[in-house]
Amino acid sequence: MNSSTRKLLTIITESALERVLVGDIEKLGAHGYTITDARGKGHRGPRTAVWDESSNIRIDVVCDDVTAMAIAEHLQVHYYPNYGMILFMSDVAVLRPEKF
Amino acid sequence: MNSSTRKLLTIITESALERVLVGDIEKLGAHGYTITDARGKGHRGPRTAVWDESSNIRIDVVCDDVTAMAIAEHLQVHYYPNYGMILFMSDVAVLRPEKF
Amino acid sequence: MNSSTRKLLTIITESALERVLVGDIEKLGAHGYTITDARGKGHRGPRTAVWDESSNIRIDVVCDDVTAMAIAEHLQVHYYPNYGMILFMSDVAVLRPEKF
Amino acid sequence: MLDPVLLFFLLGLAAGLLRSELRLPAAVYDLVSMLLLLSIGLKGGIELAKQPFMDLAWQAMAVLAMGALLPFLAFPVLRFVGRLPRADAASVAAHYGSVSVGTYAVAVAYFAGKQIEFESHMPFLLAVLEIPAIIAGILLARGLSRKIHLRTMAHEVFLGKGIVLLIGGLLIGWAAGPEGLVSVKPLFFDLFKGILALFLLEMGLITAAQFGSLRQHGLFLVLFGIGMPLASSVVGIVLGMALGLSPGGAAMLGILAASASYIAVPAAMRISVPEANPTLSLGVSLGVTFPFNVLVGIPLYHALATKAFTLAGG
Amino acid sequence: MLDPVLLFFLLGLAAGLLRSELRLPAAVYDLVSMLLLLSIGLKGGIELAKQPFMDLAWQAMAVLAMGALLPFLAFPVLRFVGRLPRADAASVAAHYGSVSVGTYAVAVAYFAGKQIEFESHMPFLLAVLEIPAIIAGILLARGLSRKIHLRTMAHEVFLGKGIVLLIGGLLIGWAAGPEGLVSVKPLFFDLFKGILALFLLEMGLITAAQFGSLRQHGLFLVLFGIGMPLASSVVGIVLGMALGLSPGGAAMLGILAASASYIAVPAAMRISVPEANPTLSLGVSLGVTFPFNVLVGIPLYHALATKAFTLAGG
Amino acid sequence: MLDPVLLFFLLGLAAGLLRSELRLPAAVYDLVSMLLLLSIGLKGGIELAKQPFMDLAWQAMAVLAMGALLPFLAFPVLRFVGRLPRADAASVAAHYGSVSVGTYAVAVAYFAGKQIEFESHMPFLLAVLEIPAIIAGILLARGLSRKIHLRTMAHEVFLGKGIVLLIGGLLIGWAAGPEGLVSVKPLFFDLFKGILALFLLEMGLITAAQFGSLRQHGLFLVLFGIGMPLASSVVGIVLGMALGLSPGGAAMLGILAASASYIAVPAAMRISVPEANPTLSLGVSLGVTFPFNVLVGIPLYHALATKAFTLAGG
Ligand SMILES: Nc1ncnc2c1ncn2[C@@H]1O[C@H](COP(=O)(O)O)[C@@H](O)[C@H]1O
Ligand SMILES: Nc1ncnc2c1ncn2[C@@H]1O[C@H](COP(=O)(O)O)[C@@H](O)[C@H]1O
Ligand SMILES: Nc1ncnc2c1ncn2[C@@H]1O[C@H](COP(=O)(O)O)[C@@H](O)[C@H]1O
Ligand code: NA
Ligand code: NA
Ligand code: NA
Repeated sequence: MNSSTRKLLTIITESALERVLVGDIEKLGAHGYTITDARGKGHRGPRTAVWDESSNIRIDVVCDDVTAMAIAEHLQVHYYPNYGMILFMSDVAVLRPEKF
Repeated sequence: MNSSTRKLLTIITESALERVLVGDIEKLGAHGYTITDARGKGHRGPRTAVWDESSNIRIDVVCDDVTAMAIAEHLQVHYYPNYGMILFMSDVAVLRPEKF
Repeated sequence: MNSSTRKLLTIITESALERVLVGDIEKLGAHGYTITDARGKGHRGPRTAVWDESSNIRIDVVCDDVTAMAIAEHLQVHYYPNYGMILFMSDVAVLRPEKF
Repeated sequence: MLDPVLLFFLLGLAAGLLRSELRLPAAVYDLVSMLLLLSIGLKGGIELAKQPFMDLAWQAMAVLAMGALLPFLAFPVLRFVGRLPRADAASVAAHYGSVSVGTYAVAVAYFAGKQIEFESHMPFLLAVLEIPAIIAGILLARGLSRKIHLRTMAHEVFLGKGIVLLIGGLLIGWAAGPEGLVSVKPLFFDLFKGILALFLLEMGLITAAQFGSLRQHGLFLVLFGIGMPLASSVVGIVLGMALGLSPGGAAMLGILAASASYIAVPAAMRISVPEANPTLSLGVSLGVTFPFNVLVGIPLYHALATKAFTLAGG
Repeated sequence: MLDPVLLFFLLGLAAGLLRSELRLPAAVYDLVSMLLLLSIGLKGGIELAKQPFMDLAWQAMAVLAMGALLPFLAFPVLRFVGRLPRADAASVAAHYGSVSVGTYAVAVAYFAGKQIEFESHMPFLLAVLEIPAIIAGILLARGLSRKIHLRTMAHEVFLGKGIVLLIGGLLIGWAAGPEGLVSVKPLFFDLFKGILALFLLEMGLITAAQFGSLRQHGLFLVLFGIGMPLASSVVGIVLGMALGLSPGGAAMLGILAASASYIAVPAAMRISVPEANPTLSLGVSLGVTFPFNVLVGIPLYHALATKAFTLAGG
Repeated sequence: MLDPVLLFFLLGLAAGLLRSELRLPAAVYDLVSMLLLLSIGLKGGIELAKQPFMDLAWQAMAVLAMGALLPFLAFPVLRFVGRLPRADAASVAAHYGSVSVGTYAVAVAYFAGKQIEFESHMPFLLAVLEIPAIIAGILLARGLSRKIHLRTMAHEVFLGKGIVLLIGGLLIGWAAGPEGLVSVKPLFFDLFKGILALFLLEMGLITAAQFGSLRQHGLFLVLFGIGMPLASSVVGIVLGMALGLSPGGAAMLGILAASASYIAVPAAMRISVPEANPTLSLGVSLGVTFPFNVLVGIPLYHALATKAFTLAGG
């Protein structure tokens, strides 16, 4: 099977950002993304997801290194200072690398 | 602690496939799986999860390399052409490797 | 961008444990965690999440190696024998490593 | 003037098209459509007990035949005029042989408002109509040549969410009878139109999302999405007259024939004819036919039936 | 004939056993059980205001004692006849000392249908009965020797979801009185049986899922799941007579005694007696006792109570 | 005595503060608040049709001006007395210029209980009041100097969930009229207070969660959270009198003025003034002003309005 390596970029942040973030992610060149609803706790205190204002989302993006870096930098500049957000990356093996 | 390496196989696909996929995954030798509800966007357009027809699921399977490859190949042959689906793999360290 | 490596520890377990586990995780030194609702199947049979008693949660914690190991050992000792639970770890690159 | 519940549909449509933040959780959609299906089933089941068994069996068979036939009318148009790939043509055809519970519910509200009588075991025919088109669609896609997974097909046909709730409601209504259901009336009957309003709000949002996919497939599908229900309604009305239904009943059968599935059939096709593109069939069924039927079709088909009865009677 | 709401239970059961696609979202289950608990609490609370305080205190203490005693009856049977591990025997015993709100709700519907009167502060006794069995179960599993986390136990006993809604409802009903609650009547009282129908539909699905786990544990558990409620119902009825309750009230106390918890106790045992296997206790409580009670037990216990009153009176 | 629906608020508050396991799913919160917004909108819309257009336009403009002005009253206090950073002061000020639909719903229940009449197109003014404070808040934070994303702002102001449902309800109510809505009355009107009770239960849980964040920001915010609504209520009552509203109507406008947003404004500020800390503004608006208004404020503002009319009349 032809498998190949890509970056998996995971962003956990406030669900208020969903609309703008997916716009940014697409503009920066990712071919897709997956979102799950989440709750959690971090430096900005607990986010219990009992209502919209306190809900988190988890966005996973599989893309090439350059795109991952571009998205990460963009988020770090524009959203890190003012929003609850964390972001991490790892290498994943994908089949059909041309999809990403 | 005795820790050991296994594959984490992540599949993101249409929730319509849940019933058949978990059957396949078990038949191919995985000892377990975890499913979360998701939404997203890919080559087949947006899937917003507002109703069943447009919902995605994320299936995570921790298993040995051979099983992971077998599942990945099976999915690639049987579902990739006709369903919204992505699939990626990475190495994870597990405790109690005999569980997987 | 200053990026650095941390551990991503993922725990999948019964949602009945949520309250006590997040207490433990914080006590053992993690600076945050993210929880998503899940369902699945493992050695203790299917957990379909149709009601509270059969729901799973997935907890992701990004932290340093020592904390990850401490949490993993703690869980293995206190919860592995009696609860449906799996646990795996991988390396992830984070921006702003001081957050974790 | 429009029935007020349709204003909720328009509100959802407008909110969707304007990309508002309004988004109902999937759990609410599930609850609302479950209540709708159970209500319709219960109401029809109460009436079943009153019907002679042979009449029911006869009507069920005629309606089964209609549901199996309509896809065979639609298929050649889709395949040879619309030049759709075989699987897509089969899948779209199956959608139009089956029925839309939402359209039926709007018609019930419309008939109640105009005080038009119709055979009240109609939900039984609705349930019957859900089934044959799925089988027809699979046959159209696969032919008889290739092995069809009978078990999978049976599961999709009889054990889908919608069909279980509808038939379950019919059986409960039939077994419990009108007195037995008095105590659940406040939830299942009194709230019916309010629940329908919420359902239509959601359908408006979902319909708005289909417009995007429609644009790619062009004019043919829009024309098909209007022409097909017009043709089917005639089939339904004529069958209703042949079966000796009342004018309201024949009109209702016309509406059922004209409506296109967006729950049972898409789910079944996704599993049994996976190479068919679901955005295409949902685009035309939800994006064109559903709004056309609820906004324009229902009064139209009723007028058609009335005219037909006048002609036949005169 | 069966109460119509039970037909919804059978529908859920059938759908589950046939592996249909019907699956209600967890949020709907939460909403429905929340409404049920609040309704029962509010209704009971209204009546509380009318009772002399000393009567209530006296009954509460008697019922507390019964709830603490029943697990001690069940435990030796489970441990020595059934040869269950200690923790499992303790956990199952705790389930049977506590109560099932769903069973109570079905009994209320049954009594209303048959116009059987009963003391209307019964929800107060229901709430009281939720508590002692949890403590008894923990003691049975741990003995007095090992340190018990009192804080954790208190949290599980008093702050579980079910108990908070039930006691909250009681307090609100008591404070607001019947006139105060007129405005919320349409939601909490008029919809009660409809909501109960949805709840039982869901319970049918959940019950079907327990059958699998039952198979592994064999005949003993099935017999226990039927024998134990029969025995408990006698205890409850006798206590009801001793407390001077009406025949309906004594029957209802018998039903409460016979019912087995599947909300509060499983949650508490999971935290406080983690080595007990939850599929075993839920298997017998939900897979055997719940269907037995709602389908067969309720009329049976009522007949028992009626007979007991005739004998005692004669 | 407290309105019984407020007892549900206290139950939620108590459950939250005691860290009980009670937690409603987000989907239930969404459903309940959607029903509340639609109910209020529909009820107001029915009345709109009866009002002369010029009166409405005039009142709308006056109320728009009030909503734009109140943040400019609040801002200097927050900035210079409370020493909050500019963005935070602007954001909190915007919350207090806007309105709380939950507070309005409790006031409607209170007025109905006391049979106090008020202009029934008040929901129209409620919808109007949602808007200007958001714009004022953005201007206060950014000044006119920096480029403001007009598109984003318009999206946040007009296409938020709450505003779409409220205005949608108004339009549907206006178009359908009272007869048109008879069929949806059981869901949207009869269940209103029950739904409000569930909503307040949830609000109690949410409010309890805000107390933690309040503690960090100290006494100033608590004082502001009580003083500001007192001052605003006077502005609202005086404006109501100037507009020629009835005493009940003026009291209601006072209540609207006194209430602070926790849906539309937080969502808009999060996007348009991201550097403002949302736990701070929600802490004071939900943790202080909401409970103060529903428990103490509503009767107080009504008494104030009554006194003002007596003085003005005498
Ligand atoms: N160390 C961590 N591990 C996992 N998730 C985290 C961590 N820190 C923060 N998060 C998630 O990110 C969200 C925002 O984090 P923060 O900006 O630190 O408040 C939190 O609500 C958590 O869901
Ligand atoms: N590059 C990507 N990164 C993350 N998720 C993706 C990506 N591409 C697709 N997906 C997910 O996989 C689903 C199916 O993808 P597709 O088959 O490309 O339509 C989408 O709805 C997304 O949830
Ligand atoms: N091999 C696996 N891969 C992914 N998830 C698993 C696996 N095994 C177990 N799980 C998850 O962990 C939960 C508890 O597992 P267990 O303790 O094996 O019953 C299951 O319900 C699954 O959600
Ligand atoms: Na049709
Ligand atoms: Na019991
Ligand atoms: Na205000």
